[in-house]
Amino acid sequence: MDETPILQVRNLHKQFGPGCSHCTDLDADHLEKNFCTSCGTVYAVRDVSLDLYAGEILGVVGESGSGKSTLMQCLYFDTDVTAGAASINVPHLAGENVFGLSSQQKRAIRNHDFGMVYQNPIHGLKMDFSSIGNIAEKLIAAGSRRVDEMEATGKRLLENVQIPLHRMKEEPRNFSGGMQQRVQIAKALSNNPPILFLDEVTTGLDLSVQANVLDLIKKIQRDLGISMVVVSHDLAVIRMLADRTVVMLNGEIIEQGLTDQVLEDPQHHYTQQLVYSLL
Amino acid sequence: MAIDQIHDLQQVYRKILHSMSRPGTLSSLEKEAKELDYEQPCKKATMLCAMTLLDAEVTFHILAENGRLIERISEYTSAKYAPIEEADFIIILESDSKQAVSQAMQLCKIGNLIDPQLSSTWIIESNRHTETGNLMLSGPGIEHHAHLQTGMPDVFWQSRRSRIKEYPMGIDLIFVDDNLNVACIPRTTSVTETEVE
Amino acid sequence: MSMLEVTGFGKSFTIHHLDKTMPAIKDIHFSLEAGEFIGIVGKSGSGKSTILKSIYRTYLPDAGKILYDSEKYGLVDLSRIAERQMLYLRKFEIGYVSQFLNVMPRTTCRQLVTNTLLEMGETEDMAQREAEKALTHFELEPKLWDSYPKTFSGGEKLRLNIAMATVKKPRLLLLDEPTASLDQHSKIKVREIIEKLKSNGTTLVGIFHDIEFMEVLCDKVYDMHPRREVGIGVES
Amino acid sequence: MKRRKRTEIMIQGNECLARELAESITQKYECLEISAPQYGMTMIKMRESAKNSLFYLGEVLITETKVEIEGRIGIGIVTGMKEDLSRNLAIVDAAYKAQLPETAAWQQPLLDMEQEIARARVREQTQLFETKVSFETMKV
Amino acid sequence: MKANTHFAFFDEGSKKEIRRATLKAVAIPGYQVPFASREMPIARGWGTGGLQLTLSLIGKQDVLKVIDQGADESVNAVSIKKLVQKTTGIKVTEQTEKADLIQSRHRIPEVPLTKDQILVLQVPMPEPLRAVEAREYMTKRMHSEDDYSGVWLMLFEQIMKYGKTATAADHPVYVNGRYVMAPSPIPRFDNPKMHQSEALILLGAGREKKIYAVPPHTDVASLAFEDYPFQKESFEGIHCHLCGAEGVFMDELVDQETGKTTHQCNDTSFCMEQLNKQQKAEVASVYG
Amino acid sequence: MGYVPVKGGTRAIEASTQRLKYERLKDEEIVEIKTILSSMRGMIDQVMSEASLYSPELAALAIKQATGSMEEAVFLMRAHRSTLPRQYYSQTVEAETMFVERRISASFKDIPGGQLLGATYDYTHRLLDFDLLEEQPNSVQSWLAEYKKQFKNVETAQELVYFPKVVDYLRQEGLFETHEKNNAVPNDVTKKSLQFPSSRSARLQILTRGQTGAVTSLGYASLRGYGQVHPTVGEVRVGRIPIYLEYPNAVEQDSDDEFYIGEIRVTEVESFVPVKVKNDNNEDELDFEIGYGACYGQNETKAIAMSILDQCLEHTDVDFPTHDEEFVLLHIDSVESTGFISHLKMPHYVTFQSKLDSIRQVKKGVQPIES
Repeated sequence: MDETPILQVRNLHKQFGPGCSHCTDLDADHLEKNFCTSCGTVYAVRDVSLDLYAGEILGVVGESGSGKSTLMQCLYFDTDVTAGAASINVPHLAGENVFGLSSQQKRAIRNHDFGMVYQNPIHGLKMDFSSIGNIAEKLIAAGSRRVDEMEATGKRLLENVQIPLHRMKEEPRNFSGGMQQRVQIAKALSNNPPILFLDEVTTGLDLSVQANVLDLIKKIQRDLGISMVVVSHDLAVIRMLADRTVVMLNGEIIEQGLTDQVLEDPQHHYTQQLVYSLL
Repeated sequence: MAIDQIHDLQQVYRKILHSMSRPGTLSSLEKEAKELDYEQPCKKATMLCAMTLLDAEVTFHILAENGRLIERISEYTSAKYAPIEEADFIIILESDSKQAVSQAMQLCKIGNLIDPQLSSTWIIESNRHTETGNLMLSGPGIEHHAHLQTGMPDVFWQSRRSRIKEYPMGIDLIFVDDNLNVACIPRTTSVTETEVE
Repeated sequence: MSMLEVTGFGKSFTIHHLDKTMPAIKDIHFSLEAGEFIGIVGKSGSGKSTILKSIYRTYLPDAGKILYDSEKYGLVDLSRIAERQMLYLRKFEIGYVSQFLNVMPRTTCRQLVTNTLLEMGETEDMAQREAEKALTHFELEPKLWDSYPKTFSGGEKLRLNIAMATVKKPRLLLLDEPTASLDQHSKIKVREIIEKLKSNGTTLVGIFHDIEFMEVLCDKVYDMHPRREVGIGVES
Repeated sequence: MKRRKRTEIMIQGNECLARELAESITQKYECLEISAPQYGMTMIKMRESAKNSLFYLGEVLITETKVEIEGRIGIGIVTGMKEDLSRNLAIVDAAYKAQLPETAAWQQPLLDMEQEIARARVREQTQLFETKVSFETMKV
Repeated sequence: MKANTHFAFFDEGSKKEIRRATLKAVAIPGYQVPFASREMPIARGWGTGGLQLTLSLIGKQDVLKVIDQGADESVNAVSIKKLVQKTTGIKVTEQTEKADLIQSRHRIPEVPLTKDQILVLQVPMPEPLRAVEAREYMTKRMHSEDDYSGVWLMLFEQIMKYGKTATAADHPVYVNGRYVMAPSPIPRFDNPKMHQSEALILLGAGREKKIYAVPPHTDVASLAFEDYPFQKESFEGIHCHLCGAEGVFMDELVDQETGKTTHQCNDTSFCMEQLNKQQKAEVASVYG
Repeated sequence: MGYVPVKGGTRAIEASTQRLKYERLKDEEIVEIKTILSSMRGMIDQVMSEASLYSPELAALAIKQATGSMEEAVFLMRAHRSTLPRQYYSQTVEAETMFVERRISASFKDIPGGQLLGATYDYTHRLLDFDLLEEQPNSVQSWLAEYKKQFKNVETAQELVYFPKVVDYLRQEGLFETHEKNNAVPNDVTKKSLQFPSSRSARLQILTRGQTGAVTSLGYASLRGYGQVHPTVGEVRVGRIPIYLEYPNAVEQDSDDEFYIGEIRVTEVESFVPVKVKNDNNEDELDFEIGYGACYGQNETKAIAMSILDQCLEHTDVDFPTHDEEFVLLHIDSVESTGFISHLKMPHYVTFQSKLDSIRQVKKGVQPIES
């Protein structure tokens, strides 16, 4: 079976800082975790390659500081990569390393091909605009120019994430953190992006909301065939959502496999620790 | 009589502006060129454009190794000579080889997305252009479409296409000829070559 | 050609924090023809589950081969097949049922079964209809259909589990001690269900708690202790 | 005398000196005013002491004159609106450039004026020093 | 102590800089080209951007018209006219058809402009995204990435809140399908006049130091949703109490004695033309 | 026959201009330019600084014409700037060449060279001096004679003293980072509009020509807590610096061949600001940085405030308005802010009519989106 991934990432590398003679050879011996003690350079993501296939959910687990959020930011073009390539399997981008595109082209990809749910809703929402407006913003960016359609989509999604419709014209600023997160999810899903990034989306949500959100994510994947990368430190979330999972530590992928295999037969020392600590 | 730096150049500017606003439309500099009565190392229209647009705040590049022209333009305008990669204005003489022009086009400034105006403006000499011809133009400034004949080869237009690929980055062209006509093709103009009728 | 042929199969676990590698099983051989039911017996800790989980790739096998004659890809070694291919086979060809029900929270019983079908690409209508059929077939009362499985009894959960695994009509079904924690009444129900599967022509590898159960259901029994097949038609 | 020193003396000192020197030239030579005294600006480039980099402090108004004597062009530039001084400076400048014999005799008056300027400056500073705060312990 | 003023106030270097910026503005329709706005003898915010454009364009033969809020005789228009006249000696006119250059604040004349005319609009706030984002660095980025969802969102929010878009003057437009542009505070009534205009339209913001342009025959679309189409100010059933004209932008007047509201053409030169035409016709009918 | 436009605007403007002149002259008193020049030093300094044009004569003229309105005087000067050709750029002014008239440090009691108070209001009591109501030329003359007499017997030094900079001593001690001379050509915001992120040279230029009140207010805001810079004044100096020009078209650089063109008076300030920095081992360390302020004339408050804002903008941080370069740099120019505020006086009939229409439409057509 020759299946082309919808998103293919090769040798992604992201560092904060210039690097020095002690750390540029990337010999881990000189690094403390992913941090160079000499020059303070942080090697946030190191040589990460992964494939995301159409319609699947790829889980990324790791502790905080493992580089998983930075990886997401790189993929969503929130930050420039230091090195590496990524290609998206849609006709107009065939053969392009999307990291090398102009900011204008990246913006178009974000508008049409990507969705993102940030861990902190402040990054994904305009706090001073109405909730329905926030959803509309994403739809507008993707080219929608009909108010009635956007309103209908917005209402449906807000209902899905259990925001009472009588509050749809309120600004998320007035909402609790959980509600903000749900609005953000509704927003990210609104234009049915072929690829959706979810960064710790259920962290900090009430259990009952968490269940709904997970169900919603699954439903979206099932109904629309959206491919997703789900970053979480919560193994239960990964178990529920992800078909395949990669485990990150100190900026590197240390293990990957089918999610149940990673959880039940972890190979790497770190993964085992992680799994054993699961409540 | 020498050229009137204030009033003659104001006229030249208005004509360039008229042609830049209406790609493919010819404007004649015949009247102003009469005042430029002494011998120039380039076409008179080229010199008029340079005197109108260049000053000490900008740089220019001349493709040909033409020390005399460089000196003359510097003296007249106080503009500084710069390598092709940095030049604000690029002056192409009729004698320049097609290959060199194409190469230069790959090197010149096209601005960036934040500041697309930081791009090169080209002043290109050709022997004669007309408002009929093998180039079909369309885009802002053109009601339906316009035609133009510039004498530039296909490869020139191909090179241009590769540099205006991602709008708003691009280059803007001012064509001048022996008949003292000016025609402009800004980056927004789509140029297709048609069979000569 | 057998549907499944396990040869020289082995699996060990490395426990890093103990700095130890513990062999679980080694040198397993058995095969299974289409439509056959095979049971695996052995003492607790002898590695019965390990075999099933390795076939399903929940465990990574480290020795030998698990050859499976798939509809989609032809003959493949399940221990080495690409992850995406394994996911495909799990979705369309191989079902796995354990005594535990691990499903999305706050999703109704009916929806869970429907979702399984939707994921295979069935239409909403079709999926709903097939789901109801399956639930009826496995004798889950309609009044339970729209409640969450969290509230179910052990027998009900297991029947739902089997319904979810069988509704996609797998060619190969792996049953991992389904009856372990059931009361007598529920066990009888499950036995009836498995008999139904058998009569439908499903191919099956199962681990069952009680021998009696196994003897009634299985065409062959593989004994983990001497690591060989016992039972009908096989030398012991 | 080099330009830097003589312009310092003529601008800081009494304006009469520049006038006298210039007049001694205009009496004997034809002096062509190429560009009459006109106002313009000079941008002041300054070094800041935090990062040692350069910046523009602003412009200063200047008066500039250009004259031609014996085929040599002299330039007179001075801050402020000082047409006469600017013209006289230009004439003196041209005289030096043309190496007119009169310039030899200017050395002494210029040096005298320099002395006078220096004395006046020191005097001014002395007066300013009266406002200096003394932290020394006084003996009573 | 005297200063002789240059033709058109500026030294030639200043004109060249503005001219270069103008040409780039024409080449990139709707994009705000930064320029080193000169300090002018009229105040920032009082039309220095427009004035700088006019002075960089004007020649001895040009005939200039200046209007402010539709009126040639508005004090600010008079003030600008005086300055240009004083420094150039050119002719001014009130008749739109006779002008080569028209500098205007807040209106596009009612008489359609021609290809031989240039309209210069004064712009107080050139940045259509300013309401969405205060920082210039960010708005420049948004323009560069074709990221205009914020400005659309403003309209969407208005519809959510008021049931319709509530923009007044300066309703943003899309130019050549790429840049969102502030058309200067012209009423919505004038927005459609920019679309496929015969005349070149130049816009200058002196304080904010930006020049931008709409070349002739360029698409200019007022931002609007498909189901909430763009609407001009409505003067339905209203006519000018002086000349009787309909379908033009009106000023609203309240009669001090009767307290009644009457309307009058905002474009004073247009109104006068109408009156003169009527008078001519009258005279012709009486004596003809 | 026919309708002609009313010339109401033209006539009103002419009358208004006349009225303005009348207001200036109605009491039949004339203030001489030289009176302003010799007695209004503070105003002249402020006008020159905000106008970014050093010319006491023009400043005095502008003050007279503007009847003492600072914003008008600055405006007149700025507009006049646009009509003058920029002929030269000076040679780099190095502050050591200053003839110091006043120089103090708040950081050290006994600075090398000493604290020189010069002429300052700082220690005057701000009590109105009613004697000035009756000031007479002869009393002025006798005061001046008396003042000069006191120096009769004071011994005059032989040589002029140039004051070292306080910061240079501290640099020698290693308390401040030493920066190599950076001779990169500065940006000129009057030639190319300010771009963000801004360069240091553009920032300093904008700050030095900023409106005194605006620069002071923002500097104050930073001190009070809307910023993170709390400096100690290292040195304030006021004095005259000589200006030199390179000979045009000079073939080789020869400083003896330069033009001296005169002196200008400036105020210069270095503020010491403690900041946290990372050392080579990536540990936090406390260090001093310098905020720099300089402006035309004697404008000490403005120069100190500028030094605070300079430091603020060296450490951009949008959480504090005074550390936000756009907030600071785009709002402190006198001509821009006064112009835009005053433009609100202009008629806005059309925009108001448009707004009116919009509100009427909303009132008429508003329907609840949800029932």
